[in-house]
Amino acid sequence: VGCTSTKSGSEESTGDGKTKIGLVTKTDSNPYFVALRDAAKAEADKNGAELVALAGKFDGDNDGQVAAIENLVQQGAKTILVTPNNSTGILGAIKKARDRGVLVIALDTETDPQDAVDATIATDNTNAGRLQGQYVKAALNGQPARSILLDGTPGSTVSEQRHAGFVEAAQPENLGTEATNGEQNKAQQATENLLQRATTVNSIYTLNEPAARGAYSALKAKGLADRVVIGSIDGSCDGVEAVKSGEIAVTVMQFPKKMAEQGVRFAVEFAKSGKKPTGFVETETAVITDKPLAGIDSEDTAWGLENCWG
Amino acid sequence: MTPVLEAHGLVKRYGRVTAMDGADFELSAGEVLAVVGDNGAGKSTLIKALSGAVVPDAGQILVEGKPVRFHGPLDARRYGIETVYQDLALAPALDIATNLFLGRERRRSGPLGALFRRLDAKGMRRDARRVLDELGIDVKSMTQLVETLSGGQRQAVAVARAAAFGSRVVIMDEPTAALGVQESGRVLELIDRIRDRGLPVVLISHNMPHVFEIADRVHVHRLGKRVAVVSPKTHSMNAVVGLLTGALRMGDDGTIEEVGLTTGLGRS
Amino acid sequence: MTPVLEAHGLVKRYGRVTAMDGADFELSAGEVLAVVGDNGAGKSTLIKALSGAVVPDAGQILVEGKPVRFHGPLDARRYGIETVYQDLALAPALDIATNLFLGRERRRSGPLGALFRRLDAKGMRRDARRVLDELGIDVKSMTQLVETLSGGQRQAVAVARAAAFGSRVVIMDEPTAALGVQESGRVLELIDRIRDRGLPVVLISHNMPHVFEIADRVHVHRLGKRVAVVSPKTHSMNAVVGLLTGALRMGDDGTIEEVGLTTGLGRS
Amino acid sequence: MTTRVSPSEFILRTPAIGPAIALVVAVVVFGLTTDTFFNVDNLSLVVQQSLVIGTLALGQTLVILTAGIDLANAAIAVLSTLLIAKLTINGTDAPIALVVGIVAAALIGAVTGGLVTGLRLPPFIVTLGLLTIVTAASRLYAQGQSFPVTDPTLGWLGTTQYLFGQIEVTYGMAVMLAMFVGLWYALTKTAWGKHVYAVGNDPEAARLSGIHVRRTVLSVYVVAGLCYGIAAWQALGRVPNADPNAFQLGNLDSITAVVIGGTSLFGGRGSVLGTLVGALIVAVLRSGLTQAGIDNLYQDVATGALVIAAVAVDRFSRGRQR
Amino acid sequence: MTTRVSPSEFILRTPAIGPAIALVVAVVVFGLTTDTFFNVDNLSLVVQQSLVIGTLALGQTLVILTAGIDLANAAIAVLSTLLIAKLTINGTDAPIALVVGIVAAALIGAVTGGLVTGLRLPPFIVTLGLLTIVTAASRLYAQGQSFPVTDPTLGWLGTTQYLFGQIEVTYGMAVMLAMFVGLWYALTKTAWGKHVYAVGNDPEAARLSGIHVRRTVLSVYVVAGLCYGIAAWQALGRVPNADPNAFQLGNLDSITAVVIGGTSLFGGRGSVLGTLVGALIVAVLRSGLTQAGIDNLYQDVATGALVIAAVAVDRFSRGRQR
Ligand SMILES: Nc1ncnc2c1ncn2[C@@H]1O[C@H](COP(=O)(O)OP(=O)(O)OP(=O)(O)O)[C@@H](O)[C@H]1O
Ligand SMILES: Nc1ncnc2c1ncn2[C@@H]1O[C@H](COP(=O)(O)OP(=O)(O)OP(=O)(O)O)[C@@H](O)[C@H]1O
Ligand SMILES: OC[C@H]1O[C@](O)(CO)[C@@H](O)[C@@H]1O
Ligand SMILES: [Mg+2]
Ligand SMILES: [Mg+2]
Repeated sequence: VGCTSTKSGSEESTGDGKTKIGLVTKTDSNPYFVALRDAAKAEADKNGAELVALAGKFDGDNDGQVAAIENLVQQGAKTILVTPNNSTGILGAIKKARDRGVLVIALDTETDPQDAVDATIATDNTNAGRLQGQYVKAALNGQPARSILLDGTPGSTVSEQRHAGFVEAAQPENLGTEATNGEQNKAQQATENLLQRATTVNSIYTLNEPAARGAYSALKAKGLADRVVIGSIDGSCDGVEAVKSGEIAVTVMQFPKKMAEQGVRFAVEFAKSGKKPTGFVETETAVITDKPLAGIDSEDTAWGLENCWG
Repeated sequence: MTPVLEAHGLVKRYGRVTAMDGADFELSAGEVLAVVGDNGAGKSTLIKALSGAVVPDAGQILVEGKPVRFHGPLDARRYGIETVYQDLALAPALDIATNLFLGRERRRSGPLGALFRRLDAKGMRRDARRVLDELGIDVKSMTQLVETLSGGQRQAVAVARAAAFGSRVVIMDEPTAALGVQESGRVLELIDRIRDRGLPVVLISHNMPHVFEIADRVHVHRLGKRVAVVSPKTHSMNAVVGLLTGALRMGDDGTIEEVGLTTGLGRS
Repeated sequence: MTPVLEAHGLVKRYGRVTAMDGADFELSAGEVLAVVGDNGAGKSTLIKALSGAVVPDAGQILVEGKPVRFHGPLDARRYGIETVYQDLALAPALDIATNLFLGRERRRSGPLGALFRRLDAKGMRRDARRVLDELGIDVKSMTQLVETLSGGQRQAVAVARAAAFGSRVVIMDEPTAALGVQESGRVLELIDRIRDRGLPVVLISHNMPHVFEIADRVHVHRLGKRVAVVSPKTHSMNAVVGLLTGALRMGDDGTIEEVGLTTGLGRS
Repeated sequence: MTTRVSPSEFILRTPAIGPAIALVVAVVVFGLTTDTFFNVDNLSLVVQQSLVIGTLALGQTLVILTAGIDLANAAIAVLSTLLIAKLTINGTDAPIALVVGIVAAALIGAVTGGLVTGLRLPPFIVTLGLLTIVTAASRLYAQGQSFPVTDPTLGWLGTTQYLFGQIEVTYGMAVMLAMFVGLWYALTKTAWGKHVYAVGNDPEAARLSGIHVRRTVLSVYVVAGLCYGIAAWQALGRVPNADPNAFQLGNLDSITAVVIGGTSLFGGRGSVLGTLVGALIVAVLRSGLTQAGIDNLYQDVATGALVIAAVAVDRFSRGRQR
Repeated sequence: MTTRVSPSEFILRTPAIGPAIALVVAVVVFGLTTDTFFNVDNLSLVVQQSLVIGTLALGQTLVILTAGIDLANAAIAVLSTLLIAKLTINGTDAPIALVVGIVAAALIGAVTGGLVTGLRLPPFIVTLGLLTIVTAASRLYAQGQSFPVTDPTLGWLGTTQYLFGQIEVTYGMAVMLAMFVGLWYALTKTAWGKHVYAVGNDPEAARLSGIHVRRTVLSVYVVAGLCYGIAAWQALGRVPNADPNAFQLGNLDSITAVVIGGTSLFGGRGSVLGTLVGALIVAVLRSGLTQAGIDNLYQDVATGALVIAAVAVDRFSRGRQR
């Protein structure tokens, strides 16, 4: 999708000659994005680049992400790494940035269409959902899955892809879907509520670990924690601990550090040679559980604790 | 002739406090009626009822013989009753001219006013200056905020407002309390001029010399009700003070008697 | 004898308005000093400076000959200067007793007071009742909120407070403005009693008969400064009114002359 | 009689002067310390970034002038964006959908005003209740979706034009300017405006002066609702996507702009000019700090401190007068 | 002289009566319409659910009585939980960590009070700035982690005891009760309390009466900070995990409790008893609606409406007096 730069902006660099790289995450409250940011910082330092990390005020703050991208372009960032909240909401800002020759790479979350950015580095989120679904289904020992589904923010591709993957693999009876914005508090409330009606629930899909924590709190308060299989995605150290202690049954580990590092390396390369990466770079996944099940490749929590991201 | 404004048996209670306890009131055309009474006698409450600021618990108000119900000050104002309240009712953060014309702003003539509802700020400032000058109050600028005025200047603004707009009755609750000697004199002259225009004025005041100088009749209020109406021509200041403190009493026949003397005799 | 409280050349400007323009002031021990002047002359500003409520832009204040700087009312109060402000300075949502003792609450005796800092609510209510009774003000209960009081009742609370607590100087800014005939009389008696206790009193008032009844000396204020100090024994009400309106003028030698006459002569 | 006004009095009487000084200081500092802040298109961007909150804040100013507060304003705007987007997607003509959305916002304003004046409830509680209700309504209405907006009418306010081939302006800026001028005129040149100030300054005095206190307050909430509807339009111009999660902090952000702008939360004192400046100050801080290469969390720390400092500058510039 | 008080006057003078009526109405309605609401342990749970917000709201009441507002209170409590948890994890004795956390909260309160009184800034802006700063500080301090708390001292307030073998009580309830009694005493029986009311009711009158206005306001923010520190302790008792993302709406929730409790946002009028009742009303509404099997979003709608209704009941019960 090579687009030759017409206007200035990418020609500039900071006073001390360092390449400037912008990072725009969804929030800076989710530990996942903190890990992503820290890894990007470290990698930028290593390569003598400068990283400016911005974020929305809350998951779903499109307006905040748009302003962040605009401001980064203005200050002369040559590359912007972004975890887009919402595929439609911020595409305009991304396009404007690219029109000015800025390399834009999506991390963690795909845009829709994918070629709205130069390149994407992310987990295969559909697959991650599928892995979660397969495990949950198997863990139910032949019982049909009767699930509560905890999504992220409406209109975000991660949320849709993981959900679709889970549904495809687990074929659950859907006892209720709620948007949680990937936040613990909202997830807890949503679960508490759904539990009012969903008395036959035996499994909960969660799009990420904060949501899983919220779901667990709600189950525990109702005394249902033992009866319900919670699956999740992320692979934070806290999340792996939660698997170890049995609070959640399985988590699909992502590798945000790799996303960040790869993103920064692309940016550095672009600054040197002007070469823009394209396409989808998949970072791997790992199923973490202490109860391995037949037919599913998994790692135990010991391995998980060694490889978790923070 | 029917009174311009009258009231019968007004009652107002605040919890245990009875501020009006069956108060009567009568104002005739073209007269200056003074209302006198001790602190807390219920004078302000009475005139608040007459001007719609307070809704009485019981009793009746009549304007030119017709019963009316005031649910707010606007209702009374629609009847042309204009009031200077004891606590002045000015908006401290607004300037003098704005306060003077508050709720009665004047628009520019022409399309600017009719279409764009633009205020005639200059005209209002000019007129504000004129009425204050008439009261002999020296204020630098009509755009000075009321909260920066001296006590007397503030009172003058409130008096000027009522005087300028009253069309049937003007009520003034202690309009000269904060005013200097000269300025008080001007207010009395102003009251005189209003009477000359044919409008009746109700004047609440603790200043007996003022009352006796200007009033046609004196309504004496005590413990929430009217206890006497006297003429300054036929009664002395001392008699009025005696009535309002309760040392004297007015009989049904209009004679005044000392309260101590009537015990035991007044029966039957 | 050095004056108890004196001031020289006080200046206070508010934007374009000069409220005090080099005002002098002198209060001798044991006297009642009346301060008179037109509305807006700067009387309240003067006493606010003397009581620490306003910090003057220039000039000096001395207490018993010693220069002082008041940064707030508390500083003045520490010198025993107690003030009734024209706008009363009461907290409307608090009750009478609380307002009377505000900033000077009394604790219970014994450990309850010393350790738990418990207020002597009953005692304060009792004393509040006593001082208000002294002023002849009829209020049902000391727990009535000040905002529900009549204008005169409110003023009485402020007066009672200053009278009860002044220990060196008591300043009263129009303390009888809202009071009835009897109640005003009581306040004058009260001022008399304070003088008998040896405390000097500063009385601001527009009521000339009151001033002439009680004052030992009269400070005449005009256009932001003191223009004369006269004795009610030697000067008439008319002279004082003439001075404060500017119709008369006091020469350096203490003689009073008509302003029109002096033009051209007063030079050199 | 002419009324000349001295400089110091001007400062005292013009509530927007203090914040304007703070704004100028901030702009100059960022201009000098970063290479990019003074770029024409950056300055334009800062203005664009302030449009939605600024428009919300204009409505909020009216409410606060009456000694009220509106915690539901951003939620109302969000519901309005959803209405507009969903109607358009379902085939309604975009201009009609737009009008429906804006009128709906004004209607919710009328409900707020009705509760505040009719039942004499504190605005804080009424609008807090409405915040919860309207947010829930948005979520119910959106059914877990967000709605992309493609129609040019709906995105029109975000359209960029170049003035003199250089200065990037959007129609949104023009609309904001027009609203500001209109409200400034209404507040300072008409009786309605005087009544708004009087009602907020001393409701009892206003009542005794014969002002229709309730009617005035009600009208304020309706006009404020209109502003929120237009803010919704502005939002679609900025982000062509109606999302029930958007602008969760818009209420506090708009109040911030109002208060930084020198309007008193106790009512009766303030100006829409101040609010405009206040909204710009916040956008300038965000943008300038980014230009200075400061990370988000440290930006938060700095923004917090600078917001306090901006108001301190204001107080200081008038404090001398006391 | 004895002062007898008529029933109607009692209602007028006791700001907590209206909310108390609303509370009783809510409890009775839920008790009658659901099977489970009146269970002893459900009632106990409702109280437990109100502890954190209730404790925050006690501090908030003090601030609001002085005509201030504290938007940073919950953020301060969260920072305090993080401090306590991280210190303990790093080996500090739990009681010492606890004291450090609570003192830190009081110190931030002192900073708030210092800015409000020293620079005469509006509390809204000061605490809004601090909200941003403190939240960012928490996130920086936590580095994306949350910290589980296991030490019994830290969780002590959540410990359950049974009274009469039936009624579930926690030490947290006792602490809350003690704080309430202490503050009630300080506000109504000491000079400090009178000064707090006076300063909020009419700061100029308070100043002229010789009250140390600044000192009083400063002390209020410090005491409020202490409350927030204790709220942090309560929070650890409820959820043994210090999380930088917790209680994001705690500021608005606590203000809601205060306002429902009949305290005026304009200062000088209100009571801690009202606040306690206000906090309970919110918890009762949430719990009752859940017991009634109402979905989250519909619950939001209902809560919003009921909060408004609760205040309307209050106004109505005293409105007659006008
Ligand atoms: N809102 C209220 N609540 C309780 N009591 C009230 C209220 N308003 C007035 N009162 C009481 O009613 C009585 C009459 O008050 P009012 O103001 O009418 O007296 P007044 O004759 O005007 O006295 P003054 O000469 O001092 O102005 C007083 O005792 C006062 O305390
Ligand atoms: N804060 C202020 N800002 C501007 N002008 C002020 C302020 N305070 C007082 N003034 C002006 O200063 C002048 C003197 O006011 P002051 O209150 O001292 O008069 P006064 O002699 O007490 O009058 P009165 O007899 O009416 O009470 C007045 O013209 C007033 O408008
Ligand atoms: O809320 C959704 C977000 O949450 C994460 O799973 C991290 O917790 C991200 O991968 C995703 O973008
Ligand atoms: Mg009266
Ligand atoms: Mg005065």
